[in-house]
Amino acid sequence: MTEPVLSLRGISKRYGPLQVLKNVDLDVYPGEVVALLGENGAGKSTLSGIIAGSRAPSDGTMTWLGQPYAPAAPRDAIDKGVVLIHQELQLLPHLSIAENVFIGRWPMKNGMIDRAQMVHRAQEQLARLNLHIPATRKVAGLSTANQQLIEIAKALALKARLLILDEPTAALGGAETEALFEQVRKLRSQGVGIIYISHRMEEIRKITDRIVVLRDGERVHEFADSSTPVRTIVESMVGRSLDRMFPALPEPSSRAVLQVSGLSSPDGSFRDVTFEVHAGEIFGIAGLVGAGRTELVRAISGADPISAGSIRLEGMELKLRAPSDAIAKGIVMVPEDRKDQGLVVGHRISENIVYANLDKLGGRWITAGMKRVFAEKAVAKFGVKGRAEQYASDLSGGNQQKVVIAKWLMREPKVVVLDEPTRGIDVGARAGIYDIIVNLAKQGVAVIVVSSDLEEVLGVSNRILVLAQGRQAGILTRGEANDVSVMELATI
Amino acid sequence: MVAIDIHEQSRPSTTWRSKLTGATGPLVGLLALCIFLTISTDTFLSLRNGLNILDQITVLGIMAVGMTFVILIGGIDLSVGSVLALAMMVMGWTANIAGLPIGVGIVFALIASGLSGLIVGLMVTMFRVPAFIATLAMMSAVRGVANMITDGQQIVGFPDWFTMLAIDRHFGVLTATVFLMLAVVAVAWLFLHFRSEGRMLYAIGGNPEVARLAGIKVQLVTVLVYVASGVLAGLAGIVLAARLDSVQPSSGLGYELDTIAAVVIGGTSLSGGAGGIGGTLIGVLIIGVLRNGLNLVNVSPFLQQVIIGIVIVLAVGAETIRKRRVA
Amino acid sequence: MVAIDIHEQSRPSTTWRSKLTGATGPLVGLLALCIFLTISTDTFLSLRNGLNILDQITVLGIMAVGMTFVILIGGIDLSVGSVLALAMMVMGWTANIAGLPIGVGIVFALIASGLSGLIVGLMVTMFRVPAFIATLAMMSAVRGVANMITDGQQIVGFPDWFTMLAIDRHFGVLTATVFLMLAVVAVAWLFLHFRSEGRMLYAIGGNPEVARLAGIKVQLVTVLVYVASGVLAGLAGIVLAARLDSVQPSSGLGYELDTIAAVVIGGTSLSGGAGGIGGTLIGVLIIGVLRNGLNLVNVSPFLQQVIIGIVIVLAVGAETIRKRRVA
Amino acid sequence: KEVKKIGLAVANLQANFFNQIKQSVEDEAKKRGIQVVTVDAKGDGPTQVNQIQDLLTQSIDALIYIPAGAAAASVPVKLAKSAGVPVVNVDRNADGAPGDTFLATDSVASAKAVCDYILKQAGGKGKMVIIHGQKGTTPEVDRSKGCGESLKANPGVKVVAEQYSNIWAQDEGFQIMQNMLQANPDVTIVFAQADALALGAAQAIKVANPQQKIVLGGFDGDTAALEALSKGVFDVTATQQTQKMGREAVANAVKLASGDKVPPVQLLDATLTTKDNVAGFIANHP
Ligand SMILES: Nc1ncnc2c1ncn2[C@@H]1O[C@H](COP(=O)(O)OP(=O)(O)OP(=O)(O)O)[C@@H](O)[C@H]1O
Ligand SMILES: Nc1ncnc2c1ncn2[C@@H]1O[C@H](COP(=O)(O)OP(=O)(O)OP(=O)(O)O)[C@@H](O)[C@H]1O
Ligand SMILES: [Mg+2]
Ligand SMILES: [Mg+2]
Repeated sequence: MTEPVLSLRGISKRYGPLQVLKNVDLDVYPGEVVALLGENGAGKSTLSGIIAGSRAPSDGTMTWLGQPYAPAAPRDAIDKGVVLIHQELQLLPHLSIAENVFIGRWPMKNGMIDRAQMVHRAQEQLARLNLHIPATRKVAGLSTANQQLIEIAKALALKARLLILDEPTAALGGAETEALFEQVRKLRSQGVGIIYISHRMEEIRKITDRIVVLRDGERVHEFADSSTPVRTIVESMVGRSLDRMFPALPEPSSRAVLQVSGLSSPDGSFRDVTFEVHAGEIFGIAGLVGAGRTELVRAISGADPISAGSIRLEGMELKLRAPSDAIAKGIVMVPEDRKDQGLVVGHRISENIVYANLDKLGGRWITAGMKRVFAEKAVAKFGVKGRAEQYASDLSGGNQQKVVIAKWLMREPKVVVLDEPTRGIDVGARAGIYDIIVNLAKQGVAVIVVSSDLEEVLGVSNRILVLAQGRQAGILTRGEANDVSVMELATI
Repeated sequence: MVAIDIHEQSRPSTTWRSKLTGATGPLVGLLALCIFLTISTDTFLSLRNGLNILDQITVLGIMAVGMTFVILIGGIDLSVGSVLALAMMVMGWTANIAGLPIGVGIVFALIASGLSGLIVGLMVTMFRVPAFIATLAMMSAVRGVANMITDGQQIVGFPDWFTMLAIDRHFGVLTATVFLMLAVVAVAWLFLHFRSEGRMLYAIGGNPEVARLAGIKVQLVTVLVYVASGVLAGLAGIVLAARLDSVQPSSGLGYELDTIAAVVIGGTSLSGGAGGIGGTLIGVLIIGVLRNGLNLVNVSPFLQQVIIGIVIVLAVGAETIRKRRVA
Repeated sequence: MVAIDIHEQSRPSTTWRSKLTGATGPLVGLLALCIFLTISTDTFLSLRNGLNILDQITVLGIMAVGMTFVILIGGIDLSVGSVLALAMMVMGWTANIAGLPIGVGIVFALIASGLSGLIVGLMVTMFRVPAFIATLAMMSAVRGVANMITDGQQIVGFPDWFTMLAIDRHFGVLTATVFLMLAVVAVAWLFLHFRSEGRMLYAIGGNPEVARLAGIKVQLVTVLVYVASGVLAGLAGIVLAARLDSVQPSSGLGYELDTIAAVVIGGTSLSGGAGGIGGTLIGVLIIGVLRNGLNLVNVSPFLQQVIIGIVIVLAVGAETIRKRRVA
Repeated sequence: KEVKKIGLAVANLQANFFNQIKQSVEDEAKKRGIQVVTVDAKGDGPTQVNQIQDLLTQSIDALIYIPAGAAAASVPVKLAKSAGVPVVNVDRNADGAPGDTFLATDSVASAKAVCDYILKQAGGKGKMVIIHGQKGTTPEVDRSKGCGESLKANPGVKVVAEQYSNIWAQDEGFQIMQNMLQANPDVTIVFAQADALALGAAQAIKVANPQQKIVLGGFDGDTAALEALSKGVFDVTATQQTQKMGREAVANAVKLASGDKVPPVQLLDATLTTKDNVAGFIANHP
């Protein structure tokens, strides 16, 4: 084989007493896709950051095309051709898509930015990902999926020799993922080295050539062949065997808890939606990206206004003017975007958990001890890898997601809405979350799960509502639902 | 690389210190300042001077509490100086021109200042005018109204019991006004730390959308915070009236910057969501001790301005240096 | 997927209006103000008054350009008023006391103000002092230094050619100082729109971490922005010196709030990353026209303060109402 | 008692008038071997109360007090009295609690003299504008009163506009005058209640370059203004005796401290200053 583009030797990273990476070696060769796998908090993003120059390693050396490599800032890495797509979106909402795509490297003519050229080239990049939004539009207000695609276009616009993708598909649906893979394959054939990070096992097998597994910051395994059975890979990741993903679903009662009828949004992102969810039922909502699933559940939880229709809880019609109204009635929502809607990232985990439970903490005087005890209970119950007093920003992406879920489920609600609940969560923990969901149902809670991961909706739902372009395309029972029937409804 | 590490350095874990969130540097600065002044003058370290300093910071201290609330939710209030003047004039007019009891004047003054806060709150929440603009506009308009009450004239002379509130040192130590300030600070501290409404301010400042989705009534709380800031500025005006035994519509000019400075020096972040009353108290004390101390060491007024600038930076910069050492 | 496209295209795309990002409301406000003044006075709408207004806004206009840069990157500069005074005193001292040519004085003045900006920039980047504190400290310290140069005295009388810069109306219209302001505004506009360094300011203000990850030298750009703000404040000081034919260390007191207000009224967001020079120009004009107009209609000074407050809110609130209508 | 240390509380050092008094007090005290502790309230009354507390903490033997903002005036005097420190009030006095003595310029009479002069220069008729100081302050009220007396005696003069300054600053004077000329281009007489305002107004007149001659009067006798007056930038001012005021303040402080009696009010007159007699004042400020 040829010389590796990048070699890591003995890379370690400490945060104070916490050792996040231990002695990691890694080689990436041109024209190959290396999968980097590991549980939440295993150190994948940290390692990517080190390679891309945004964090400094505590120890170890890196070699770039045979030369010593120690980027002092992201700029140094970009100049060499190391491009990282971050796990969290890194976009500037007030600027246009085109400016975001070429951020810091805008096309120039005579010392001035060539705006026409910039827009034109950005539009080309978007087209490669099947995205046909005008590149002159501002980023603010775009859906998460589209923002993720722009983030990818941003990376593709740079001339990469090593491309790192940190969970690029966590917010994407099947079609977008396919468009991305096409680009990845093209780059691979051009000899670009690629590191691919994901928690979606089927993707790993589809696109990667080699698999490296991290556990607790150590490199524990390498599979030279991506056709290794998922079971084996997962075992080496989690360190134990995982017998099943989806637990058996309980039988829902016949008592309808939530009844939605003729619901429409003022901006038409969903229209005339009618369904009911029973106690102990898990109700899935599926659809393509942009189908209006998020808007629908936001309306149900009082976050957005509605223009027509009604929402009834246990027979009582609700007038929801703000999320507080819904919460008071026992409807809670785990939002789609943890960074902007789920967490105050600059605050401690305990604070974040308390924010959603201020009224639950016995009376209205809250001592530090009460907060800590409450938060520690939540952290333990939902398997967050972190201490209650840590800042949310210091957690890995998946663990942040667990905090968001914990924060809401501590309320013991009647209706739980989960929008993309396992976004960025590792396989092991995902099984844990499914257990939590099923347990909720067993206690008689009505659960709504929105997910772009078809396997997930199919696996945990008693019934599935399919939305297509904001219309209700149909409701499938567990018996009727499968890949084909859902996709058929979603695309009509 | 250094820069990066600063960015990532692990934050100190919870200890008693974290109650002062970000204010350890300023606290060190305050102590250093006090030690320096004790050594270089023979008048600084005395009970009498200590009590003087407390007297001198009452007005700033009370206003800074309201400003801490406002800044914690990510807002700003430039109108406090004008509202202080309005409250003074309303009270003075009610007591000395309309001839009602001064107690009624105080109530009217607090209502007027609360109303001004309410208008700000509604502009910010209902009409989405940025807080900076809304309070800047109020700063101008309220000053105009304060002036119009007496056509720019001062009002002098209140009942003795009223002015004695700022003079009489009960038990030989605290005047009623100083006691009032300490009570306001203590209540605010308890409120922020132990009341769920207090924690709401942090949540809103941290991220208003997250707070809204968490079921917090962001708009209501925001309005109430501006009302609180207005009422506290009005209260400060009444204290000032007692202290000066007179009211004039030009009072409190430029106090908004002093007040914001005290809060920010105390480690409360202007972007909201971080900080607290403990820090604000330290910030107020730094400003108070600095002004008092520089008068005592007899520095020329122009040089004083330079020194004040340097000390403020050092007090706040100490925080950075401390963090570097920890990292 | 088609659905997405239709849906997202339906939002207004970039038009000429978006060049004024967020300033349409203020623009409407400005026009309404001008129409009102034209109807209610017979002196407002005349070439001469128009030129007067331009004369009157030169100093504010030049400073507001620097402030726009600073606020765009999410910072703030409270020191501009003091730096303006420093530049005036340095120039006055060099020319009238040290007896050097006034050109040398101007160069020294710009160096001094640039240095002051440099110190702010280093405090903000190297020592991570919040911009509010760093510039507040400079505001005090620089004012002290400006005073110390002549022990608080003013200096009067410059060469005729120098003061003529602010008086002589070339081609019967523009004075050199007004021309200078217009040039500064135009260059800044081009810079912000078409130079990649200009766009970097937006990136940094939008999110400094995103900018850093994109390879932008955030710290360097930040320092340069504060230097630019300092130099522009110094330049404004020189214009003011020509205009007044004298310099005094108390010049520019309170200008920082005026300048920030002009920028924010013009739609630049205090949290950074959005806004621009077009809006700032409108903000400066609103303040200029308002002051000029209220004097022309001969309103009492107290009522003026109230009206100024109301107009500012309306000008900015118009933006909200416009948005509501669109939505 | 021998005087070793005097406290000097200045209203606002940014105003030339106060700055001159400060310099004179410091010079005089130096001559007598007395230490002066100076504090500057920057125009804010409450700040001044704090500063006087701090001065008293340092056991000063006498206080020279220039009140900032008339309203706060009484409290510092009460504080000093209760500490047994004699007070010399300069420029402003408080009704309720006057200082042991009060040194000031007779503003009403001097303002009348200035206005008499400019009205006479204009031939006793014409349109006049007045640029007031900060509305409601003692100097503004007194100077308006003095000028009003002069106007009563000259019915041929019509006041067509009056505007108020906020901080007595030169650029305010400029702006106000520019706008006044815009509204009333045929003005021939201007009274600006302070020299800084007058200098600003003079510059605005120069810029507007009107056809008629405009007579412009100021007040105070600031050093820079006298300089300008000698160059014909404006026509007349009333020069307050700042140097003498400073010297007298120290002398009175010493007398009071040693228990001597001094008159409760000592008014100095401001000298009407024109191009003809300005040279003497520049060489040797009174
Ligand atoms: N700034 C920081 N300070 C302290 N600890 C940190 C910091 N950043 C990351 N960590 C810790 O480092 C560990 C590795 O985090 P990293 O983000 O690399 O995980 P990951 O493998 O990408 O996980 P995920 O799959 O959830 O994204 C986590 O335990 C996290 O809490
Ligand atoms: N925060 C937002 N502000 C304004 N419009 C939004 C926002 N989020 C989404 N939209 C718009 O609403 C439409 C539907 O939203 P979205 O794409 O989130 O639906 P979805 O079915 O939940 O898909 P997904 O959640 O997979 O992105 C999109 O066209 C999108 O542009
Ligand atoms: Mg990660
Ligand atoms: Mg969604």
